[in-house]
Amino acid sequence: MTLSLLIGLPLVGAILVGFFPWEKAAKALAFLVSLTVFIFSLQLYLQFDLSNAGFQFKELYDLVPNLGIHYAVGIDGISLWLILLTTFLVPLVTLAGFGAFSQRGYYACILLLESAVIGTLVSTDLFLFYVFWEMMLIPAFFLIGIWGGENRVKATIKFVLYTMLGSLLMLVALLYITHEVKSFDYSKIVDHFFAEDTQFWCFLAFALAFLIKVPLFPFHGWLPEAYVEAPAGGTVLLSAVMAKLGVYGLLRFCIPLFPDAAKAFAPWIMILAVVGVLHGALMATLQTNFKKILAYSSLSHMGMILLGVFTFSLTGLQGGVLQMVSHGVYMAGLFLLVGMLYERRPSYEMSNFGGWAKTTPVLATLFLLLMAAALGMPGLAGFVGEILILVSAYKANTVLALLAISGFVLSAWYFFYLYGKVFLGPTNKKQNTVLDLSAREIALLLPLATAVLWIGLSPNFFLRPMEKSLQANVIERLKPAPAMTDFAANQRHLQEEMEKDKKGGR
Amino acid sequence: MLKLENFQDVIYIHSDWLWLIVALPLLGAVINGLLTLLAARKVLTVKPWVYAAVACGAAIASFIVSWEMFLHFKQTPDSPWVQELFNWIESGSFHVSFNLELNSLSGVMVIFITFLSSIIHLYSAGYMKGDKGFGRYFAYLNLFLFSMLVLVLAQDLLVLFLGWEGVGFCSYLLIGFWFEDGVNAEAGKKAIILNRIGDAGFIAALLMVFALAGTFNFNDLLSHKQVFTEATATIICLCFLFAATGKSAQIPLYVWLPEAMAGPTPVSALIHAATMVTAGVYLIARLHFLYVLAPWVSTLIAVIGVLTALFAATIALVQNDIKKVLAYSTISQLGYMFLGVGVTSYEAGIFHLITHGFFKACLFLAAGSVIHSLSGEQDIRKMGGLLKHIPVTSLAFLMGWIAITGILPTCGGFFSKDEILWKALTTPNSIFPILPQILYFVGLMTSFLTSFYMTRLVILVFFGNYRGDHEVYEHLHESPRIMTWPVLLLGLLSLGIGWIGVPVAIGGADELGRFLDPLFHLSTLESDALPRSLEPMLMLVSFAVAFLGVTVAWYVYSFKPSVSKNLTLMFAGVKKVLDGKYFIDEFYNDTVVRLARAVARWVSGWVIETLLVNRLVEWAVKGISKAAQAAKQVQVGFVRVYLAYVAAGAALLIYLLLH
Amino acid sequence: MLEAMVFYILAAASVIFGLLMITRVNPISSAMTLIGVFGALAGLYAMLNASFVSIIQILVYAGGIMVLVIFVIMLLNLHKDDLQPMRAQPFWVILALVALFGTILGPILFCVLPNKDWTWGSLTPDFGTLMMVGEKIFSDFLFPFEILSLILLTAVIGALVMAKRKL
Amino acid sequence: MELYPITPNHYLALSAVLFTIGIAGVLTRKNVFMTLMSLELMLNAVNLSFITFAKVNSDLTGHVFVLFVVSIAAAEACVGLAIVIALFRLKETVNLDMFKSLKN
Repeated sequence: MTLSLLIGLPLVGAILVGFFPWEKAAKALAFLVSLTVFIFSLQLYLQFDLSNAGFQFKELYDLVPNLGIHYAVGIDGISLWLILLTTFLVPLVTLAGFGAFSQRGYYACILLLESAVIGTLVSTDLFLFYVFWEMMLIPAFFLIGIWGGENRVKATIKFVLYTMLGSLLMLVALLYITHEVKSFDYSKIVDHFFAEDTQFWCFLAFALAFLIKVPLFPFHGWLPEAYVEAPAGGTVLLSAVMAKLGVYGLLRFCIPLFPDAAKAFAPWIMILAVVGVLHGALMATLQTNFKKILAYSSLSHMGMILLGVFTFSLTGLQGGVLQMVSHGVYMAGLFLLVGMLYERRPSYEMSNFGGWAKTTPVLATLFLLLMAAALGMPGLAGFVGEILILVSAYKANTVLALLAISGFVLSAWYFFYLYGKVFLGPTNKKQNTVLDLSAREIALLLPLATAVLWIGLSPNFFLRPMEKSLQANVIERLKPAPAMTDFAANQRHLQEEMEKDKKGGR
Repeated sequence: MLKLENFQDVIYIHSDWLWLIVALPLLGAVINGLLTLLAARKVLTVKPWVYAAVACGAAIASFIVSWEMFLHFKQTPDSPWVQELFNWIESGSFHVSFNLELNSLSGVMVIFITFLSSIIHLYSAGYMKGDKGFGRYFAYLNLFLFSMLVLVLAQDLLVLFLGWEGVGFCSYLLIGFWFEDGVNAEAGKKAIILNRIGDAGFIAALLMVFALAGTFNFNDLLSHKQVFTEATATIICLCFLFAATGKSAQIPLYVWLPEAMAGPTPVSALIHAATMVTAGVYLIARLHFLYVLAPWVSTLIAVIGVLTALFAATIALVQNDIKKVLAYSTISQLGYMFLGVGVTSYEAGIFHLITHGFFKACLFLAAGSVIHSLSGEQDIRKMGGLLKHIPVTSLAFLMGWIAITGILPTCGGFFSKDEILWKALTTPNSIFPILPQILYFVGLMTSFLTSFYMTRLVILVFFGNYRGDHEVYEHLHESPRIMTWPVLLLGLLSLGIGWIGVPVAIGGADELGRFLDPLFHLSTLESDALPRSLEPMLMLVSFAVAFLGVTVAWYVYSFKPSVSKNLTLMFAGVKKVLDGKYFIDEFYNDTVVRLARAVARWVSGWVIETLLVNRLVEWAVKGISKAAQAAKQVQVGFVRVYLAYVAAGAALLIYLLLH
Repeated sequence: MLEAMVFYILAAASVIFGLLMITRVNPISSAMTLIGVFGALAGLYAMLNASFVSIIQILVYAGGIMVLVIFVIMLLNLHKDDLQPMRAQPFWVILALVALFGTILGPILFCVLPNKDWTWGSLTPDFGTLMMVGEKIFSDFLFPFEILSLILLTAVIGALVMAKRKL
Repeated sequence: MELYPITPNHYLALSAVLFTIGIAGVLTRKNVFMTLMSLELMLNAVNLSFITFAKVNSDLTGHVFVLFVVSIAAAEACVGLAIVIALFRLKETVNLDMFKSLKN
């Protein structure tokens, strides 16, 4: 029941908040709901069976028995951390919205998004997965479209178009493979062997949907605008949570379902990932808008994660997943801080800032800490994942790994440029009225700062639960299929014969 | 290995407390950081002495603990003390545990670092008095000390990298400490970015080391060194060397150090003279077993070192900022250290590292005291005759001067510099047989230049007549005791520090060398080109050179100022080049920086982002919207017509069903 | 034989009235002809043993709904001049009929129906009586029936809300 | 299809014809009332099929369904006419061509 509650609680919360008569209390209600969800989700970790590589907390009900659609949920070591990341971030995001937004719809959307994200992460039925995947788009659409910045409409349209394009192709492929297997059940599909052509096309269709969400270079056309125009909370959810779902989809579906195609595409994706790392970093150095810098740095870091994932080695995969979690944490922190800066001075242009470390020392210190984590400072969150990814990438492809290192140098360039422009340098007079962080803001950033240190110093805590699942659910699937048993071969042969007959009959 | 039961217990207990050395400064940093933030929020008011007490307490306590441990450790220097703190990263075959190791090298370094920083912490309490960021300053300083100690005590390359990045980050914070001035913030940025460029080499080397050996642990690497061939070792060592040139301000990445003088002077003394910048030398010494496999790289280190030494010394000749002179002098002296480790004489490099740490810290602190006395004036053209006004500071500075020039045999850096030069001359080079002689000669020349510019500095600052503003003269005062006494102490120590390594050739014990020798023994090339008895002769030579440098400078600047002017006129071009610091900054700006910017702007920004990613999609979208416009004509808005569509659809359906 | 004659008369009546209905200019006359269609259909229902439904057809449709329609038409009291632009255009009507015949009706009449050989089922004498229909409604279809009442209520309230000028 | 005896097919054919007339009415007339009445005609055509099949299958469900349809038709007429009144008040016409806010 745990997982259903995790999906249902925010959903019910969203409806309650959406129709709550008192605007002010709605915020508090949303916060309470998301906090409850977080506390509840801790149970997942506490009861998680480390020795079990498969799905846990399973639930299975029939939804549409005729079509083989089930309500089937379960988590393994891969989804565990992403769920916890989501439930951890949402209360902070709701709390962060207190100053800026009073509309209850905003909070309802956030809770709805949380529900959809958790649903996506726990679904073990492809139909259910697709429903949640698409459901995610609706609140995201409203978050950017209603509470976004000046050019929100264009950004929203771009975002939705890109995403829809990917997910429609995925739907086609999904229907095709479920038609072939005659089931939407993940475990059945993953055990099924698809022909080479099927793998090729279906991998492409699935991967496109996921890679657009990540986004991988060159599918990131929607990213800068969507990240910049979305309100702080929306950007946090976009970059810290939704982007991760793309990688999650690759890990859960693309790679295990179509292992041969995945292996064939891996070098190309790795190349694109590294190009993304460099391109994102270079673009970040060009910006004058600091939210855009963060947006492009996010592109750069997501490239790094994909680089790790597509090495298909345990180290790289663990590094990738860990980096997802840490990127989620520090990017959330940075985007929240950017939102706080925006509340104090409504602009993202660096030229409007300067010397803020003097007037807002706590804000500056927290920014520096999270920025250091993003830079890959050892001992903080970003480093561990990065070094694991690089080490395994070096084994897979030396040149790409060495190129990816230059992203490390460039990140110093644009981050210190940003910090210097915004927080250092001379102050101007208007700024004396600017207030430092309030107790609420500190309270919501401290958990993030703690998490950044925790991941950086004790990554094993995070790496251990995911190890078995990655090994069994990703790496094992990539091993060449064992020779077909005679029975299976016969079956296939018969099937092919029948298909020939059918064609001949027509 | 150990015989006494009791003794084993003692060792056991001590190695278990190894973490205390690094934890104390960290604790100080955390406490000071929190206090500062709380004070900034006006939650509580903190008296400045509290910050100072916490920070100095942490540093001194760390020194006492490490001294205690070192004394015990010294009795059995062959068996390193290892403390396994925790498993840091564990993923598949990737395994890194956070271990601290006290061996003879790191032991010496820890003592050196904690002692110097204790003194500089004390000095800072006086120097920074009244500054608004008093607490912040000490928090950074303690954080730096923590990182530096982690760097030194690390048993693992990755843990070392933690310290390596940590010191770089603290250096950034401290250079830009007075960040309200944009110049300081810029200097900090430049320092950390150049360091980062070097660190890219570090990471690349890390990857290669792991791919070959599967471990980052120094001891495991040492026992698995057969996995490194000469080729791989050469590439790895090159990458590490690149990282080291970034951190230790050598050619080609040295340009950040002079600008790093924007930070408070004690910071310059501690970080940018004595400790952090020597991390590169330490790294190479720590990885001696790899470098011995790559003679090409070792040669390159020696060449880089001696070139940097000469190069920086020439620039120092014409600098007019007291701190800049010392900064270039630091670069130059770091070049000596590189020369030392480059000719595989690691103990000589470390020896010079320590003596240099003392006398350069002394010089910087004294310079800080001078600046303090002159209300912030740093231009030596506006000083002069200060000996009368601030005698204690002057005395300390003069002691540092004696130590750096080697004008007084057996004092200060005399032995260490001489050791390096001796080793440079006598260690045969298999690649360029003539190189030792060149190295020695250039080294000697640098020694002459060093004496020259240091003497110039001393004369211009402390002798002659006062040339500055009258207003400043009115306020001229000796610094408070909390500043002068540490400086004086450092001055005395820098004179005496050379005695830890008196060469055997003149009947000394060479304690440091012998202490470190077991560690480096296998990696040091035998130097049998010249008989050992020649060493005193060469000492005389280098003394003569130093003396000549001092005399010439004294003559030029004290008695015949016109000579300096004439020289300047005669070699106007040379002067211009030196004033422009060989225009290296401009060169980098015009090539590397501009190239990177151009790539970012044109390749990434225009070709890829605008054309490929955005335009292409826009065109596609335009095409689709054109098609949609055409399709839109169908939507007339009359319900009736829609019904007709339904009917048509139904007809189609019937048709399909019937066939 | 008699049955066939009655069927053809009623069928012809309903088709003719239907065609008339869609071609009248004045909605009142259309409504009248539509009532004719309903009447003919009621007769057909009766022939199909649906006595209760046929009564209801007359009562509710002819008596209720159509009266309502006529009432509204008269309420709005449109002039001839207003109605003229909305008159049926013979060209379009014929075109529509031909097109529909060709595409929908034709296939049904000539392809679907001839292939089906439905026959009348055996009926009890009380098939279609009020008693039987009532039993069916109040046993198997009780819940939908209740829902229907709700729908009617909603429709009434909705109509009130929309038609009233001010609430 | 013979003229005699009368089979279910005859009724169904009639039903189809009436339905077609209904569609033609909706398609060609601009008057709102005509559209509404044509809809009623279409509903009745369907009802006829129901009654026919009820007799074919000897099942009263068809009758019940027709009764439901009649009730729904009443509701629909009720709401539809209310809408017509409201629209007429707004636009002073019952010409469907004038009501095209669906476009754009």
